[in-house]
Amino acid sequence: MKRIALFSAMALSIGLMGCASNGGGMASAGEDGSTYMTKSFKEVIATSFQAKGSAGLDRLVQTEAQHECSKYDYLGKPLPKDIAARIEKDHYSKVVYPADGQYFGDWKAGLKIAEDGKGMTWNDKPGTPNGGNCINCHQMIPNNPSQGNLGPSLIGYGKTRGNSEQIVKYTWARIYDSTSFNACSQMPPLGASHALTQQQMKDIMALLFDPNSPVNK
Amino acid sequence: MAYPMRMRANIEGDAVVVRVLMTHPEETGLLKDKEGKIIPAHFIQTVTCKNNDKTVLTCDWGTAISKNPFLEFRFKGGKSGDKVTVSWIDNKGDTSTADTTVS
Amino acid sequence: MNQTRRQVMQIGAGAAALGVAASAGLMPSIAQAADAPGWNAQLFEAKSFADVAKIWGGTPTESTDVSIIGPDIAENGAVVPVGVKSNAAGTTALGIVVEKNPTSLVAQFNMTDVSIPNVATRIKMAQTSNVYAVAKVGDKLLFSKKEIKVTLGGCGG
Amino acid sequence: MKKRFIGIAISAAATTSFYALTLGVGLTPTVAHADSYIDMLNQMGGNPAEFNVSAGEKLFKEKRGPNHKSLETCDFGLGPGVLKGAYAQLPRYFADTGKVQDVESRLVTCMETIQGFSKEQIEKDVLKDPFAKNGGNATDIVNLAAYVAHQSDGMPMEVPQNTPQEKLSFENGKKFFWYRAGPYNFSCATCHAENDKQIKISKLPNLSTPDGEKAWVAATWPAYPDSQGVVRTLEWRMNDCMRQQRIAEPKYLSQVVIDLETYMGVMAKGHKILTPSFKR
Repeated sequence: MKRIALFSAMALSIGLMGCASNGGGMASAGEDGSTYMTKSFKEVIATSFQAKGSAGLDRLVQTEAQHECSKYDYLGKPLPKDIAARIEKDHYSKVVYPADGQYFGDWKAGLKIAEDGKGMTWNDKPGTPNGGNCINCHQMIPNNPSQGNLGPSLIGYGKTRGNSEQIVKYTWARIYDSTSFNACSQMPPLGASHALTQQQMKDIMALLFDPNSPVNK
Repeated sequence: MAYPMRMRANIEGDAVVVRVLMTHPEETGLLKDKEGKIIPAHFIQTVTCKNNDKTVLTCDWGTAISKNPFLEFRFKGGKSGDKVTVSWIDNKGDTSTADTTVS
Repeated sequence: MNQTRRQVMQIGAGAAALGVAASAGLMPSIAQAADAPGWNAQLFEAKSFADVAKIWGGTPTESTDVSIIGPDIAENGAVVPVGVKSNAAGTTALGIVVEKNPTSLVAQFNMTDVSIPNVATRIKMAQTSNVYAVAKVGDKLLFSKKEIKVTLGGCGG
Repeated sequence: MKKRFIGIAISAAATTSFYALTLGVGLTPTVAHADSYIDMLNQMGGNPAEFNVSAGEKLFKEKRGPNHKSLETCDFGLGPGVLKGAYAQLPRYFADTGKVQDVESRLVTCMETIQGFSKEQIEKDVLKDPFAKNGGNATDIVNLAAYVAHQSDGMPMEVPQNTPQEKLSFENGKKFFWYRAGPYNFSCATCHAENDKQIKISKLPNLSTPDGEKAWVAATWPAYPDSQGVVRTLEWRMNDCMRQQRIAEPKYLSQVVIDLETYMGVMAKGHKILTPSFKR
């Protein structure tokens, strides 16, 4: 991910120290010596929000990955390799694969999920299925002008990659928690966050791999 | 119900260009409200545009004019100080009229 | 407008329009109240450019004398800016027609001897469609068309 | 409201029109995005939010509250009653409140100090439900903000960075810009840190640097987003971004929103204000 330091002068004077290796939540983050989680910034976060709908105040509490990525992005520096590797390993170890070994559902259902941008906001009803938000950021369907480009194009995904066990499991893990491969991935961890059910993930997998899916046409 | 309008009429070359912004819900009659009840159609049907007492343009509109309608039109023979008047009638018989001076 | 005039209109143009709509087997959804004098309900119930043209009484011919401008892609079908213009001498009316709207005619602009056939407005589009600028010139209907894609922008959430 | 009925470009040349601009410039985008749609609406003019500016002016000049006073002596940073250019320099630090305030926050201050509204009354009438429903009627505070902002229309954005408080507001805004949180792992930067990015068809401003693509978007609020059918302020934009970020709701006039406005205002430095503008 390419990020540009805003005002490099501001970032210069900052002394970095080692970071909390576990948890990394708001409470402990300020004590790591960085000028990111200052007392005043923590206060801004602590006083500015209110819970609404399903979106509670706990949603402001950062995971270790979120904290480290935010901090280094703000500083305009790359995340140190050792921290990145530790985060990725940790997340990868927590990926849950389908117990029945079945990775593919219905690509037609997957298409609907991919096009659906709803889910987990404070005005979405809890209990209703969430969307996958896929085409918000990825091109998936040929000749649809309204697809995003924050993520890479997925057009022809299965056709160009085949369906070896390795690529199938990798793809599942990517959707489940992209942080497993890139500590500061911009992609939401759709499985780990329980945004999508296993069945919904299988439907999206079918959309990506099925030769009859528009992705591979 | 009040339906304010905003208008401007400017001489551009040999034409008077009039730009009118109206307030109107422009309901198509095809949409439902939160309770699932059809929102009745409510839209402007005719617009009459005059320069002093002379009609310069009339419009017939259906339901596909956007909410808070905008109209830009032009006519010849106007001069600075003329009074341009725009008035409309909607399908419920409501009306609104506004005028402005050509500058 | 006062009640009396409203009632008069109801049994005038409105009632006539209702009759037309009913005989055509259409839901008179937009013609049930008091239509404004001169407003042609039948025209605004037409479901295609061809039907609109039939009521106008002419065979449409594509012409470079007529032009239409609008965005290639509209991020919101509820508000689409469109301008129509005719360079043909003797243009008596301009029309905006959206082929794939539930009813096709959006607006008709009736010219006088001092009008310049060059108008702009904002229209609603139900979906991606050809949009026609039509000019009535004598007994001819000249048009040009432009496809405007309607697609929802934003996150959709 | 004084001048602009039609968009930025048109007012520049009397003979130019919607046609000349659009036909002249050519409207075939090489990349499939919809900026030309918004540009066309802005060029065409006739923004429905102009009615909100008028409504805001009426409210602003009306004697209201226990003190039966108008807001005409309200100080938006350039002295009591000076509106021209004031919005271009908001948010800014105000010594009397000891806070960095945006236009709505300052309006609330003046409603308290000048008009004599009680905190409870303001909580109930202003803070509790500041954002109109989609397609509804804008609230008083938003109409007032639209009016005050419009008095800086056409002027360059100059959000000040003179006091320690203003600098801190910028810095905390920048920090929050990069702050990832929530189940989707999103920060503002997820969508707004690179050029040439879009969500579906909608172009995204790059707010990570003043040189970023459309980093000046703060200069286009308050605006009339077609998808909303009602005038909206930057406070609303921050609120709705955080909704889609899947985090908790920022309180109205909260520090995080004001800090982000300061950050975005500085990103827009020098950019000519266009308000009310059209948005998607």
